[in-house]
Amino acid sequence: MSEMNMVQAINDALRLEMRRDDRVVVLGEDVGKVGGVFRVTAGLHEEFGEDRVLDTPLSEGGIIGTAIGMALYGLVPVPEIQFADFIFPGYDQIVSELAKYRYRSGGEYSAKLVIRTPVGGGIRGGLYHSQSPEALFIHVAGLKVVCPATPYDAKGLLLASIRDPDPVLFFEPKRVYRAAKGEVPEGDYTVEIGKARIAREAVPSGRKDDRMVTVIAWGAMLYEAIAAAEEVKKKGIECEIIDLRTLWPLDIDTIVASVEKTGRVVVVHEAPRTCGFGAELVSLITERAFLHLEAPPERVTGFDTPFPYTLEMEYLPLAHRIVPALEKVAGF
Amino acid sequence: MSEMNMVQAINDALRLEMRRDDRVVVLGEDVGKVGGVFRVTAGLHEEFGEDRVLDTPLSEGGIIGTAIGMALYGLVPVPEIQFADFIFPGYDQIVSELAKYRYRSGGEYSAKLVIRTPVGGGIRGGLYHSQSPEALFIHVAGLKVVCPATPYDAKGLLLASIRDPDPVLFFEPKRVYRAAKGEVPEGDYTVEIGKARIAREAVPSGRKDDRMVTVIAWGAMLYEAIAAAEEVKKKGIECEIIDLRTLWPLDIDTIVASVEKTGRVVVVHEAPRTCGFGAELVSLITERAFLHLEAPPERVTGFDTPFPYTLEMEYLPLAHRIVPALEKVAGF
Amino acid sequence: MHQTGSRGTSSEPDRLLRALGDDDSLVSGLGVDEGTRRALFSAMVRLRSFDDACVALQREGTLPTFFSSRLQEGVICGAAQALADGDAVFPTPREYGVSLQRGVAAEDLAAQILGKASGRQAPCYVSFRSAKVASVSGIIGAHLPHAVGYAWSARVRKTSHVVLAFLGDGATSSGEFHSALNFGGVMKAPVLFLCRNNGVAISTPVARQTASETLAEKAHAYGIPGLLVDGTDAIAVYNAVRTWADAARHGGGAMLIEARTDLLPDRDPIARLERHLMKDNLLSEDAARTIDAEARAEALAAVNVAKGRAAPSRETLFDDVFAVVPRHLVSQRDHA
Amino acid sequence: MHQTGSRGTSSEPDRLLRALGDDDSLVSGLGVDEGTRRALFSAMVRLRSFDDACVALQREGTLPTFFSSRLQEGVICGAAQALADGDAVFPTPREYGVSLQRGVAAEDLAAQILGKASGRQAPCYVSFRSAKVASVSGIIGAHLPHAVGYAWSARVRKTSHVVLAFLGDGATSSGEFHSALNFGGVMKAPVLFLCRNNGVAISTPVARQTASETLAEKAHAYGIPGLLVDGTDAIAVYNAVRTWADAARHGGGAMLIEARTDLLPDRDPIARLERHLMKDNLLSEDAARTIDAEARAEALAAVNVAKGRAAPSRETLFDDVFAVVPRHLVSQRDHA
Ligand SMILES: Cc1ncc(C[n+]2csc(CCOP(=O)(O)OP(=O)(O)O)c2C)c(N)n1
Ligand SMILES: Cc1ncc(C[n+]2csc(CCOP(=O)(O)OP(=O)(O)O)c2C)c(N)n1
Ligand SMILES: [Mg+2]
Ligand SMILES: [Mg+2]
Repeated sequence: MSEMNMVQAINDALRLEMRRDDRVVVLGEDVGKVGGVFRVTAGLHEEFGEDRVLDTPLSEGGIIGTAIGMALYGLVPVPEIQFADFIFPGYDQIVSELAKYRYRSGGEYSAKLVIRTPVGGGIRGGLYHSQSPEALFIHVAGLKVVCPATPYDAKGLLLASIRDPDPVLFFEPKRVYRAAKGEVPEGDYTVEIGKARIAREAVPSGRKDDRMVTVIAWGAMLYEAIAAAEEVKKKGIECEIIDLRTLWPLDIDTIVASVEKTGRVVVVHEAPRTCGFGAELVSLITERAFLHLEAPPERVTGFDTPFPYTLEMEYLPLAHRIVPALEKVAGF
Repeated sequence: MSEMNMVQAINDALRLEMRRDDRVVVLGEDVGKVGGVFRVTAGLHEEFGEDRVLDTPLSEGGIIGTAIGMALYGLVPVPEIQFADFIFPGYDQIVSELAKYRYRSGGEYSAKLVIRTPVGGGIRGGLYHSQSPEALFIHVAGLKVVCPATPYDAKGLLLASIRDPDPVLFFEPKRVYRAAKGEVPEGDYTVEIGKARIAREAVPSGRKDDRMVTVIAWGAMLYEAIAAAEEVKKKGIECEIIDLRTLWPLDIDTIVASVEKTGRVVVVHEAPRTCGFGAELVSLITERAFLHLEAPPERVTGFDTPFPYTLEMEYLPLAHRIVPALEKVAGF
Repeated sequence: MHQTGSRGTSSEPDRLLRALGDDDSLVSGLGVDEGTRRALFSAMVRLRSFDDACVALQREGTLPTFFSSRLQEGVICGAAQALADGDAVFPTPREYGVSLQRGVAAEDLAAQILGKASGRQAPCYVSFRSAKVASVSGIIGAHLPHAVGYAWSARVRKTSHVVLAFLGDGATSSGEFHSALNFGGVMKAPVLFLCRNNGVAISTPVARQTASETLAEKAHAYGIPGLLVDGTDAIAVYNAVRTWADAARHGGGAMLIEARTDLLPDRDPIARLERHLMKDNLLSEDAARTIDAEARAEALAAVNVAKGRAAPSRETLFDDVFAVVPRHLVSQRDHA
Repeated sequence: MHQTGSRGTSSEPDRLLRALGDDDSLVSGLGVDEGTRRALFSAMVRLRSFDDACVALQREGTLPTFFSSRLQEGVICGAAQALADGDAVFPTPREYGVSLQRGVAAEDLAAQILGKASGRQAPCYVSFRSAKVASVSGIIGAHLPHAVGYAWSARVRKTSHVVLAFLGDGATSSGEFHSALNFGGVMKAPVLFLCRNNGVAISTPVARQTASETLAEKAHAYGIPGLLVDGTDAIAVYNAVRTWADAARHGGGAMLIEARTDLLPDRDPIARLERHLMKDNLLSEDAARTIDAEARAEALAAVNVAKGRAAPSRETLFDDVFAVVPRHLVSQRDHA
């Protein structure tokens, strides 16, 4: 065990897996000698050489497309997209090729790779360095989508993602790249894909006017949910916080069990509200736990605007915006 | 008035608007001399010449990107993407450029254009000639999304879309391109963007065991919803069918009014279920009409798989799949 | 054989590589053995017969669409003949038939085309892992970077395998063409981009596709060699691909070949090779008739066998989205 | 002036167009008037001063990021100087300063950079409609097809306006570079793609960006001319752009210019032009000092004025998504 931040934990996972499995290769813009703009791949080029760690030309379609070819050969590429905002020139390769390769070939081929990319706001990055595009990938059948909130989960989930037989989008919450610190085992371990984590358990006080709320969050917003929960605790609102960790396939059982217990739900995400993953969560909860719901589920999300620059702290679903939603569902 | 099919109605709208407004230009793969693979632009090249109707190289990013430049100049381009499945190589231009141009430039610029593209299955087209990608555009702030179901609406909505100040994605349900026929006025008229249409009104019989259901559909699936409604009528289930026509911005008032009347909802769409537009509709209805809901809203959608070839009639949410959902919500 | 370096073609865009002269005899100095020439002929006839059978299926409405390879056999078969077993091919729908030459049984090909295998893809979007033929995409150009990644992997894994990627003239406009050739050049990948220039993409002539004089010269933009070859001359294609492959197996890199199939008035590659073989006494009229008859019989039998196969059942809709059918798909499969 | 045709460059990739000789005097035959040379110098000094002021803002933490145009002024100012008023410019973030030369007040530029205008974009992603400077995208290469569409429109609308699009060496790898140059060639659009080759994209050297020997020769792939120019020689850039623009106004089409800014040991375009002007007695030490002092004063004043402007209020978050704020955004604005 040693304390690591999330950048270190991901770097550790990559190094460990590249040592263990020589099919694993890393590629992307500036991932080589300089170790990536966030230093997540630092030292890998030095240790594994340029046949395992490739600086590529500036083309996300080329990066993902080439990685698919490597995967078809039998390697296990872990391409990096410098910011998730830059993934769209490679979107066709992901949704038309990567996601569909196994299906369209009748299972003859599969293209196993893990796309790593930093997501989210709060770093003064503006429109093109802040977005959270998860819903645009969850809607596309054939992709798994992961987003850790802690260094422990980041390492364990990345190792699990690389070993998983399916393509994985691995979203890294860059706002807490360095801020999220924690104990991380030094050796090999995995965190199961598709399993959520109860980050905070709701303990009923037993008082008659006590209200419980399930809060669903992931990535950097987990910490905002926790802050909001502390805040409303004073007002007799007890939160159970679910850190999804894997967005798809979803751990619906953990969610439904919690909602059956609390009867109230708030979903938090940075992406715009409309057609965001929150909509799917609300729909699934309504379908599966309708008769347990004491109030309509609330969504606290980014607004339906592009991601702004100076006003990002108004845009993001931070604690100050989660608190009123908790009060609203608790008071319904 | 004359009877037209949808292809003719769209062609009529384009011709009318190109005559009226010389800023309107049409561009895309094979839209010129041959008039498009579905013949929607037939005759336009002949009438307006090659400075108004352009056959382009095979690059959707180039088509949309070039159209954005024309729009910045002050023209009103109406690019065609041959099948919606081919829109993804141009996805970055749509979500990163088109949708954000006005916002990022602080309102200095706007890129007004209408992207026309055929969507949907049922034509034995398989994986890459059948998809319905609406949710991937509705999630992106800055775009309007339209999908007519009738020739009348196709012409009126296309004219409204071209005259609207914002970028519009105009999805044409190719399965009913020729099958949908109807009276279409010969001259100029518009159908307002953002207004749904009650395609079938639910008339309560007054019987005690009578159940009413709101069915939300659009495009080719409207006809399946109508067929399903006829089917369940025999069993005492009375459907109110809303043809959305404009998917975004949504006519939530019409939906909520209907749900307040019926208490039950079924949403139908061809796209995969997870994170489809149905999820947003269910969430909005749950948020706005929670206390009126007699049953959890049901979604009847394409499955969470790529679009298949031989089994497309199993995949699509046709009447035979809508009927059980109607029975389920009616019997909840 | 005239092969341009990374900047030769553009100064001689009219230098079209040919093996067969106007008089149907081999241009001197091109020693292609008899067996190869005969094999090429048989392969082309076999493909043509299969293609004809499929076109008939389309006419009768059994197939909703079909990408005929008629008149493109010189490129397809010439190139396939030049490869070794472990080499991989990344085709477009129009080279669906390349698998025949790589050992796939005609009935298995017909089964995929008729939707009797997985039934997931429209006709011609086939896949044959056993033959190292990649899965065909519906997105023009999208497969090209895959070929690069695959070829690079074969190189770093220290094999001598090379990769052949087909594309049409229209595909040269796609963004992925650019990425693929650029990555191929930078990564020195043993990949051949073989562009069948039939002069048109659906209705769009090459002159509206690009303003460059040839497609071959686009290679220069990527620091790789470009070559223009007569695509109706199967031996010329074979030679060009073979020469490239021999070099690529031993450290050579990416290359772009433009094979024109729309140029000569006499555009039928089968008729041309037939005249050549007869002239060289490598083929008699009788033998030609037999080859043709056998090929037609094989194609019809294949189609019949495939037609008789069972169509995939509804349950299979949910397979192969992921390696293991996940719970949400189990529930969609079982409860919808 | 040596200008290559659609196939000249590749055979002479080392022909670097220069106006200033090693001895700092104008190569004979290049008649660039005194006023233009002086204006170029002032423009570069002004941009450098503004840039320095912004770099200081970045150092103090006021700006989270900044794309410095230091040492790139020869390309930026040389090109801008060669345009006419109605011409349009499509820049990358690193040419944020082109607006200064096109009449935008330094304080308005500073206000956008400091987030005091709409506050929607990070520093350098500016827009000035009044100056016909397009909105800068965060997606490398994405603006290039816009420039083509705009230029084509200017042509079919029968104006004589032309369009200048800037890009970096890294951007040549983007798919949209390919689309834009290809569309530009086919549509014969009066658009100039001016590539600042500073040798690197973040950390990636040009040699890993592409295997082509020069970037200029990529033009051939699109049937348009390519030209290599010394980007630290503002007069050479001015000449090249001016020559192209004169032709483009009268029916000429697209072109690619590669301006190298990393090549010569003496890479400061301002120092070079200063030496030249002094040598030609067009600039005294005193005058140079005054120009510099005025530019620095202007930059500092601009930054101060901009700092003092009000930041956009929360309500503005919801403007400009659509032409009219739609109901769902009204409700997000008023109830969240
Ligand atoms: C991205 C994309 N855009 C459009 C299409 C539709 N389409 C299918 S084939 C074709 C023309 C291809 O022409 P070419 O590459 O020359 O091949 P050919 O059919 O002539 O062999 C087009 C435009 C597509 N499949 N993918
Ligand atoms: C599509 C995309 N991918 C990656 C980036 C991140 N990025 C920003 S600047 C840059 C390098 C650009 O290099 P170049 O084009 O040479 O311009 P320079 O900065 O050298 O002037 C990169 C990779 C981006 N903005 N957009
Ligand atoms: Mg073609
Ligand atoms: Mg650079």
